[in-house]
Amino acid sequence: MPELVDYLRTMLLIRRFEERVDKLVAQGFIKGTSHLYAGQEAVATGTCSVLSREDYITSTHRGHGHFIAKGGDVKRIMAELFGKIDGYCQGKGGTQHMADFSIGHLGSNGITGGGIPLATGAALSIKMRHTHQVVVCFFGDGAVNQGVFHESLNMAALWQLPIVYLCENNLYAMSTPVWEAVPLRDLALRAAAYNMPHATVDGNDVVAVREVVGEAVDRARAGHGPFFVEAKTYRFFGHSRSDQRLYRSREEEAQWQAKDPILRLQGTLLETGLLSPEGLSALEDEAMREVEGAVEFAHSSPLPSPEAGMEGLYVPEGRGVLA
Amino acid sequence: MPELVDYLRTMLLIRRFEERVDKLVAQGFIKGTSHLYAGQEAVATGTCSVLSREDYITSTHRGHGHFIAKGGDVKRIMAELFGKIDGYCQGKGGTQHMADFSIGHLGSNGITGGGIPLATGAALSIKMRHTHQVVVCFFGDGAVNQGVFHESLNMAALWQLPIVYLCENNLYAMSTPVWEAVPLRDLALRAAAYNMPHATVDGNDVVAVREVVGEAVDRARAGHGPFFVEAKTYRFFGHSRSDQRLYRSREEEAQWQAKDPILRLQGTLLETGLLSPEGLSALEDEAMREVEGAVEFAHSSPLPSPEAGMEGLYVPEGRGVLA
Amino acid sequence: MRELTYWQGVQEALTEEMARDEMVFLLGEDIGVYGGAFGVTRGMLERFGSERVRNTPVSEAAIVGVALGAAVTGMRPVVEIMFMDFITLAMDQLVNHAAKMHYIFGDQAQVPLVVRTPAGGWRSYGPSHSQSWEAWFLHTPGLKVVAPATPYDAKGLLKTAIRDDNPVLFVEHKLLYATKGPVPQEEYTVPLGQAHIKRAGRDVTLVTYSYLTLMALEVAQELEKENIGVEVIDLRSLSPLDINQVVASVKKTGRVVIAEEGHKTGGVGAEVGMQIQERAYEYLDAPIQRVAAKDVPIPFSYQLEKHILPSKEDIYRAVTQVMAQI
Amino acid sequence: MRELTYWQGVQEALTEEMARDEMVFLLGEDIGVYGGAFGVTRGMLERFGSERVRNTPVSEAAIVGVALGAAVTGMRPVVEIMFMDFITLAMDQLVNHAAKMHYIFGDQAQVPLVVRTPAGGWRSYGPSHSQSWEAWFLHTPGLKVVAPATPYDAKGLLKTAIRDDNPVLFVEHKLLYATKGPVPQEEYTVPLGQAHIKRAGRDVTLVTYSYLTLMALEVAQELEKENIGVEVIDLRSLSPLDINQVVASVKKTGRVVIAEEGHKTGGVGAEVGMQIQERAYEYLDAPIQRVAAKDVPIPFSYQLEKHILPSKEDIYRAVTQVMAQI
Ligand SMILES: Cc1ncc(C[n+]2csc(CCOP(=O)(O)OP(=O)(O)O)c2C)c(N)n1
Ligand SMILES: Cc1ncc(C[n+]2csc(CCOP(=O)(O)OP(=O)(O)O)c2C)c(N)n1
Ligand SMILES: [Mg+2]
Ligand SMILES: [Mg+2]
Repeated sequence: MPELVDYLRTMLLIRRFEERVDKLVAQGFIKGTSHLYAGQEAVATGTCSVLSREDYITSTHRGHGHFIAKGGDVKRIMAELFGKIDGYCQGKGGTQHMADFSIGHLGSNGITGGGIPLATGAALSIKMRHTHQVVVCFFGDGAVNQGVFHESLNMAALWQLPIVYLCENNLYAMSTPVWEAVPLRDLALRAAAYNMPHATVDGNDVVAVREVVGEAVDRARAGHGPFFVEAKTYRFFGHSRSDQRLYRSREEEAQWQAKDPILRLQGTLLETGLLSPEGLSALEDEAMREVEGAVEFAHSSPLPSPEAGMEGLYVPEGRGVLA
Repeated sequence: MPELVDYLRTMLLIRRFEERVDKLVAQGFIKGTSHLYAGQEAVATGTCSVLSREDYITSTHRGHGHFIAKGGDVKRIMAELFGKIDGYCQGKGGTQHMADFSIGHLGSNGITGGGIPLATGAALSIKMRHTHQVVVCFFGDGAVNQGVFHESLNMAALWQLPIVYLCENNLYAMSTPVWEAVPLRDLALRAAAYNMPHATVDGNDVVAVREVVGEAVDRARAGHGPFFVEAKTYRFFGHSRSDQRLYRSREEEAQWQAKDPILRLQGTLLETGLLSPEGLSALEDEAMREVEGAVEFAHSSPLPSPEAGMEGLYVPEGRGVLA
Repeated sequence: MRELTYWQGVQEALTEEMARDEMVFLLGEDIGVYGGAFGVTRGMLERFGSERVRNTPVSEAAIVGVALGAAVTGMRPVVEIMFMDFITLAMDQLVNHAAKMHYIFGDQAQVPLVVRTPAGGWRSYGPSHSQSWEAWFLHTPGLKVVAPATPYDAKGLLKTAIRDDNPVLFVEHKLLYATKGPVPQEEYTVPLGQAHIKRAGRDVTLVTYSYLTLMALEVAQELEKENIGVEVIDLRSLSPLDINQVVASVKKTGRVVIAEEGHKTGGVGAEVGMQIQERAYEYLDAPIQRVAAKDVPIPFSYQLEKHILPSKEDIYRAVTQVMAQI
Repeated sequence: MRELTYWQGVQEALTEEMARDEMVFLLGEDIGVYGGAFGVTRGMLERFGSERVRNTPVSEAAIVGVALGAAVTGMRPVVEIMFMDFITLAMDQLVNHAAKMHYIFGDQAQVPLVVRTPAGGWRSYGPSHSQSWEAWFLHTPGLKVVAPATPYDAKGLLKTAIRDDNPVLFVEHKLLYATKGPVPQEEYTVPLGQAHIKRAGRDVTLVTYSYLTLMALEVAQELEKENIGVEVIDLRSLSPLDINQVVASVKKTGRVVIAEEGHKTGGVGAEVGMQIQERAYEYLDAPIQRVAAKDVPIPFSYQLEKHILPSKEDIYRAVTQVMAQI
């Protein structure tokens, strides 16, 4: 499976990106906050590997991984985190609000669960426009407790929309363990309330993710309606910048570090000879270079002019409709 | 079971009340709208029969039956529908917003699903105050599609609150058949998403309702947490005043008329000799008289003074807290 | 000219736009067989089918959010929220999502979303079915807010709203649905953001919108007898707000009354009044007067409700007061 | 006197009231071990236990609704909504339920519910974590709205809010949490509905609240050098609104600037301005000036954000402008 090397490339890129962002936040180059995806790379990578450019995703506050896996330009992502004009949203959105519709990325989202109806509506639109797209809606274990989660999944099931709900269960919503927020062992069971087929997958195994999501996407594309995937995973960093991680133990963290999806994939690739140690180094270097290139790009991109914030509130009249 | 006669008394009272309201609305004595409970009497009656005065209920837009079954004063209910000062809320609330906290009735509710978190909070309060009360939260098949339904049941299950969620599935939310709004045969399955025990019961059989709800209430009172009951039933009138019932067939209505919970209970009582035909007539007369008394009371109660609407926005300072 | 009711005007706009553009579709509770709580979409299911006249579960937040998702991916949804009181349930999707998406994401994101909703009281519908919350949305950048008073404006503005690539909150009024007025057979649209002088007058400017426009016109007619010339300006759109036309009138009259159905404190009148004060201060001959609902919930009993809601007497009094001041 | 930070003032109020009345408890996301997103409740879980410092799932609507249910049945819940931006999700429970329950049900229903929430920008938190929506609630009868600017007021007002039998929206400000000020050791409370003159002045009345009070005081100090005496009034409560103190000041100065962090159109300044205009029209020597956030979403990039939000320069300019007019 030569595409495994591509997956590793993507996952390394995400990992290095997030590690770098962590530093840049600490250094004050990136302001505000930032929710890092490190540890969960297999989910976005495995999932987006079965999507085409035309397929849609919706993302979350923890969205850099989704964006990169969907084919986003790390330069423009980084520039957005810097609040610069070459960022995806010219600095208006920042980490929690960026999008690239041209690759089917309908936006990260600062409102927990806020993207779920949006994704569902995109799926309705696909169905009504009779295209062959599919939507993947990413969200976390915390988002399944929001009312719109419920309302949206119900509609998707009723109307048999082409959408895969991808719940990344990383055991915590901010500091709240999933077992204190959901009285179920498997979040996937939530889908039963909508008569929606569902599966739970090891979110640290990129191949397993690809397989489960691949089937779900195929079903959806074939017109067989929505699917719910729970990917069990873990975030390596704290929730956000200010998090001291008092709510989880260093032991637990170590256990999950041992299940690092990147190490796992590297291991497989090295063992099976699909990748040589040199090849791995090269990939590592490549990721590093790309991230550094993004940082340079972001540094040198100009800040928006203050007045730019006053522009673009409305779509001007007479503009055509996006098809 | 001599209490069966009491149930019949309550059910007849509700039925006659609703039939009378229907006329009064048509005649313009009751303004606005009105959602009639006729057909569903066994649910409220069976349910409230296992509750004490101290137990709480929350009700809905279709709430007269709940109110009467919980021990509400039909005179004051009717006066409220008339918008008169002797109504439960001095005419401020009307049919969709009336309450009698002294009998544990925390209010009907014009917002579909709006009472569900309220009920859940009352259950939390019971748990924190260590009383032995229980809450029954009434809502319809339409309300299970609201976000707060989901959020509230999740909390109740997590915190093992003393509450019974009583879903009256009368097949329609306004004009929308439940099968076009929920992709499940049994709404009770929704409870599985919260790991909450559940049961479906024939809502036109007062004894069955009493039994199922009785057990659920006992469990809750004993500290074993929430329970979800789906009572399958049917409303005989249209959704509200303006409803032409285009969305359902006259055949379907006839089928359900044949399952009239009152006729059914009357039949049992007459067959088993618990009630004589004369006894039944007496009960009928009693219900009629009580309703007529309520109508007279409402007619003769004064309208509020226009200025009364400006009073009572805030609880004045220095007032004690309700215990 | 042909006369239509207001609801017919709304329906014609929907029908024409659906016929014109197959991306336009309807989404809402009981809009199918039932035709919506106020019958505005009656008959449309038969004509356009259940895909395009899409009945939803009772899920206001997702209705708006799903429509938004459809809008940014090429459809042109028109949502019906059964009562404006229920918009509270969809606030997050409207305010944090729909209103901001184009501003943040730029040209890639267009939001041709219309949310229609009936507001207003005098129907004894009680505290959760009688409210007028448009002032909240005036305060929400990125949303357009429209509230027509006549069948003509309802049709013309709704057509424009549907063609607009920005989210529009389209506020109808329960008491207007049955009112009649001339509506041309030929195609026309009314631009958003233009107030309309419904009656000219030289003495006092009476600014209003939606149902209160009718009340204002009646009061103006009465005051005519007392030789007071009332210029009645129907704002039609609250956002964008056509303050220029209002200010031009004030420069002529020097006296202003603003009448709205929402609660007084923090209402539309506060904003319109301040803008007048900012732009025509030196032209004012008397303090601006506001007429609005009192600051309590809308009670059920008709006796109470009509006292809480603004009345013709209130408008009359405000105009005579503003005229009495030197 | 002892100095505390604003967050400590808030926490002391919570702690003292929880110690005083066992019916008081906290409800919110991550308020336990994490101590809340801004650390306001840090350490409280240890002291009061998880029953009374109750971590919730991410479910804003139910958090407020459940708290309401607890409130009307004898408890005194204090909710934390992590960012004011998320109040949109709880609007229905706040507006259609909490705010109306006592009015409709009468004396049987008391609603001792406090909803605390941090508002405001300048933290580069982006469009969904920087907003100030208090104007909406000024327009919502039945809610009290408080927005203190100092540690002293934060503590004293929160204690009063918790003891109040009505629902109170208690708006904190992210930038204030770390600010320090004197807070007495002894028990005290600050009444709701009383503005506070934070600085006396004879030339112009500068009305504001929350974080902008600090900016206003700095501007006032600067203007002192130019011999302009600025009276800074911190409203503290927006609802009830202490318009009397504002009007008294205006009658003295004849000139008014109102500064707020929310969006200008339909904001708090519109209402306060109109009330001044209604009550002190003849005392005004110049049009009332408003300073507020511009009418676009709050962008992420600091460069943009600070341009959109009101600045000291904006206030300065408004004051000098209002002084320049004859
Ligand atoms: C409506 C809303 N409520 C609360 C928050 C604050 N918040 C940000 S992320 C988060 C936890 C989300 O948890 P989860 O969905 O599991 O995603 P994860 O952070 O684990 O990726 C919370 C509560 C928010 N952003 N939006
Ligand atoms: C939030 C909200 N949305 C919509 C409505 C309009 N509405 C009133 S009753 C109703 C249907 C409720 O159906 P269900 O819960 O099954 O109760 P039933 O009427 O069948 O008793 C609807 C949609 C409302 N009152 N509140
Ligand atoms: Mg998580
Ligand atoms: Mg029903």
